[in-house]
Amino acid sequence: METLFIQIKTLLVNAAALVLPPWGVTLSSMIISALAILGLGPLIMMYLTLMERKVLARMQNRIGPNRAGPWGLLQPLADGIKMLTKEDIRPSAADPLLYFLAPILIAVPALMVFAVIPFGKGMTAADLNVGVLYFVALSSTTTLVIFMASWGSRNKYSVLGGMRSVSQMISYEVTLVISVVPILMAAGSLSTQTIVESQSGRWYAATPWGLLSCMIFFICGLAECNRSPFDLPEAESEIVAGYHTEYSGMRFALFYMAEFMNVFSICALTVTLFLGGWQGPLLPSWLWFLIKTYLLIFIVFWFRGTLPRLRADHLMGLAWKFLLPLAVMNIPAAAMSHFLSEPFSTAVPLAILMVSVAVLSFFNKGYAAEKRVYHFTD
Amino acid sequence: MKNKTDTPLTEDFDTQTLQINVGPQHPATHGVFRMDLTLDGETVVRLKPVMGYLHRNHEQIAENMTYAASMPYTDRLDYFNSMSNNFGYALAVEKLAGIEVPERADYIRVILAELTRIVNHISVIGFLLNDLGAFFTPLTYAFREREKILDLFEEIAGSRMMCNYFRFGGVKRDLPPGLLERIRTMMDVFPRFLDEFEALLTDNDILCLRCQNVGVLGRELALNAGLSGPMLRASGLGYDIRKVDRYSIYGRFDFKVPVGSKGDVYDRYYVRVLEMRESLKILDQALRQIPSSGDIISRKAAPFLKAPRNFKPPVGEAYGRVESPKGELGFYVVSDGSPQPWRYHVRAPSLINLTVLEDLCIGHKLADAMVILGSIDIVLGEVDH
Amino acid sequence: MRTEEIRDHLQSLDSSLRLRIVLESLLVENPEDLARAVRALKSSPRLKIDFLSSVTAADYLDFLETVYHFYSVELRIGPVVLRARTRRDDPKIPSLCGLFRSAELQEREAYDMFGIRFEGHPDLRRLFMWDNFEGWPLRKDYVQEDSDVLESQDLAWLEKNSIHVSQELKTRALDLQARGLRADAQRPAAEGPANSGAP
Amino acid sequence: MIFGAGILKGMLVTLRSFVNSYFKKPDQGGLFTVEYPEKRLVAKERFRNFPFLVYDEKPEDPRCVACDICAKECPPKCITIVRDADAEGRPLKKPALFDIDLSVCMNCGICEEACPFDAIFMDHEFEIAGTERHQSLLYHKEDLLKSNGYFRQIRPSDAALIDARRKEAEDKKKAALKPAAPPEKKE
Repeated sequence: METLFIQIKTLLVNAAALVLPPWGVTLSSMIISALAILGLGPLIMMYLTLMERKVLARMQNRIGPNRAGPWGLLQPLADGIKMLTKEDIRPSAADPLLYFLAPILIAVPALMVFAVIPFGKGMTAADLNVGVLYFVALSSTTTLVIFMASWGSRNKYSVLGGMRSVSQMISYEVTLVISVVPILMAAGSLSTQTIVESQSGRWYAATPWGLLSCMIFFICGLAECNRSPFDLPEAESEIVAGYHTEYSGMRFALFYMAEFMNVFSICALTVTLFLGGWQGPLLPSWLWFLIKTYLLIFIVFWFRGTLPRLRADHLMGLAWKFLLPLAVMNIPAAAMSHFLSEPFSTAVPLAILMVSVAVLSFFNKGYAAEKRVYHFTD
Repeated sequence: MKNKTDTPLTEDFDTQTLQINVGPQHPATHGVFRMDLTLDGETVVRLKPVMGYLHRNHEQIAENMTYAASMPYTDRLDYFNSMSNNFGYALAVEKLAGIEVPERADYIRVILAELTRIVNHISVIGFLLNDLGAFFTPLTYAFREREKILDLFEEIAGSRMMCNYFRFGGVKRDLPPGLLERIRTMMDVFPRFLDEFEALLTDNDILCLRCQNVGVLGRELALNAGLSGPMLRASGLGYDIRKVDRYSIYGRFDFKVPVGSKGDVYDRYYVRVLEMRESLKILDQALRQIPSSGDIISRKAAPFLKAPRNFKPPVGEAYGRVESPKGELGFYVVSDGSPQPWRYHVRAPSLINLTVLEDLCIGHKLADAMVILGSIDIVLGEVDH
Repeated sequence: MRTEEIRDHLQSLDSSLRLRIVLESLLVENPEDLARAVRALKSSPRLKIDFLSSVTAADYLDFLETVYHFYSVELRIGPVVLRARTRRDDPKIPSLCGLFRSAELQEREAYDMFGIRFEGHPDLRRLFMWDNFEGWPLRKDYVQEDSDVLESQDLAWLEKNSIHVSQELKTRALDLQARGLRADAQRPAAEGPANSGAP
Repeated sequence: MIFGAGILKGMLVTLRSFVNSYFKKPDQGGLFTVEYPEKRLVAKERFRNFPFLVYDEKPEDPRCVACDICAKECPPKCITIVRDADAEGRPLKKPALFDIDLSVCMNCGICEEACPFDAIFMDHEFEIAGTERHQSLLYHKEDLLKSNGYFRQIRPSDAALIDARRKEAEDKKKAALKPAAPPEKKE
């Protein structure tokens, strides 16, 4: 069971080897991995939409989709067909090039990011030694594409959405990258494969600084893919649907797909960097990876079901005034725990983090909730 | 915190303001209500409400119809609480025609009015959270409780929302047997739901961040602009018509009137939560004191049940007002002795509460403008009557 | 406080006011000094009126009337009702927006429905009807337009938007225009008090 | 309280209701959705939808005597009645034509209250659809007529009350007529 997928691939490659020259064999193995990801991406996206609707429904005392197929399993198929058959209205004032390119440019990086995620032991499509850098570089392209979409569709609401998303992405990307630095220091390499292997003894999330950077990474990841408390660019209650107001039919499906694949890739990377990737007792490695990722995805949907939306300036304030300094303070804490000898290696980082949290909460007193007292007259 | 639109940095840019239309079809305008918004960046600079999309001249319809025939139309004024609209209209015409309401009918009326208040307040909080972005979860909890109460209304009056149950001098029919026990069981479960609802919301930091010090309304402006109901009480003025006029039999119940301190969106939200708890107290006392028998419509007004067109109140005028969940709902009726009113005017609290919408929103962000509109709690059936 | 006491109290505060008691309310004889009467109400120590609850306009065939209900939130004093009357052809009443912001929307509604021009109102536009709507709907002599019959300007608009109009409607519209009439609906047959009791 | 405490408390509430929806019964916080076409909520007795005319034995002679009270009392004026006339043109106590325009009716129930002959009542049937807006929603006498049995079935306690009252009135009328000449049965 453990190496199921690896055996399938070696089978296929051996079959190709019979007929193709040696360079053809390596090419075919690359193509097989690429096809696997190309098939996996949309499949994951389809069943994430169903999972989201089911989880949210159950949180709201509803049943969720259960008409299309048993327990609603064919609902994503129905949605897909609906998206395909829906008329693709293009606003006449839209800028042809930007409007046309935006959906493509948002879906492609979302798929490319899957290449670097280690689904199981030895099951990373492309084991680059700059895996994390590749991931962060690709996920930062979405900022420009979202602004392209909103500017291209010439609609006031989408321009508002576009402005918001640019400001949100930039401020959270900085924090995202800095919060990964302690892990790279501990693991000593950028390749996701080695990071996971270096966690075989103890998960990074088990260490205090690791847990803090895991939370910061997760929160910034949420902001990256415009999910739940940070879904300002597509706030339906304020600016109708934000940057994809003017998109319909297949184009909107691409946006929708990109959003869910980003959610999956952010959760997958959090699992890889902090929660020990596919490390886990008895169950096969890839199964562990999927369990952990889908647990994190449940938390993402859980956020969506509970939390109201942050306002634009709170969003910025949280990123620049609270998360960024915390992430920066986390780096020396990680360094301390690595270099200092035993008794201090846990005490000093904890002390540093405690002090920084206290100082930052003091400076951000304005954001804290006031306790209100209500008197009664008769 | 009021943000100045022009920071030193942006003073020398010649930026343009963005003029957008929010509504009449917009997810957050609670109906067909349009706001002509001028934004500088995201900050609201000017806001002109535009109404009338749901205007059907309810007053002219009432003037061409007999008194009893326009009772079902009052259900459609504030379609979230038809019982309190009926209550207001019935009170006004009873004052006009000098009809007394028997004991049991008054208790039934108070019970139904307080149940409507609970239905209205949980729906408002649910919709407010929707505007804040909590994806429908608080709204579905609120609507789950609302369903239970609407089923009670369906059993009593025959229709969930358009009850048309009050008549001049009492109510149309008596409560079905066993209904008071069902109200009692519903009421025992409701506080637990309210605590769960408060646990979900009241200390939620994002909610506090988004609602506190947003849309602050001073006492003088609130009073001068004729606001009433939770809006006025959140700004610190404990003025509740049930306590002031003591109409119907509200004088017999002891309940408190919650008053806010800062008058911002958070206070308006929490004053409504406290008011629901007070309504539960009233319901509790009413259910204990209600006489088990007794006629449900005054002997003098009973014949008009069968023949509404013979109901000709004496010449004169009357202004009956009621503490509807939205505020002071007033009915001004002038009779010229004929079965049709000469003049029929509705004092709609939602409409008058909108006077201060622009004052509250200026200087705030677009996101806040939606939340402030949500906290004012307007229903377009009543605004445009 | 009964209406007589309020009248005497007001006249003591501002002697030039001429007030008459009508149906337990105070009619301000000359609409011009309505604002002065309300200012007196607002400033009087015994009444402390600080809440204008409702502004209603009504049409009594030979004059238009506006009725104001005032309350004192501080002293919890019941409705103090003031009235003002004005001619039908050119109705003018001073606006109370300066004293009470709550009159703002209600006066616009009265203007929209009755055509009473409130002088001094910051932004007197129609509240519910669209701006180029002619006629005052709530006046007793308002004749409703019959929505099924097309008029000439409707025909022009339909042609401009290339909407097919049946020939029969066109001829009716043209002959209406020829006779210089408007397409008015017959007022709903004034049944008057239906006194045909049970047989 | 640190920044996240209120949020965590809220999260617990949604998690509890997520778990409850699997294990608890409907009124303790479990799922209470009624999946409409398969399972239906039973209509409450006083539920009122569009009106219908009641006949005792044969649909030909409904209880309605075409007195036109309901048409006058109806707020949106959606009932039109034309009284029947026999060969010589003398008016009969039966409606020849009884139309209710369901697109105008707002099921307020005033016709049921105002009818002195217990002839018109509010129905429970709400699954009504028409192919187009005007003709198919204009119900004529034939579409409106339903038997007293149907009325007893949908609204048992009201029907029992009314039948008792009618029978008692019937007996009183028969008793009053008996001492005089034997009554020639006129219905």
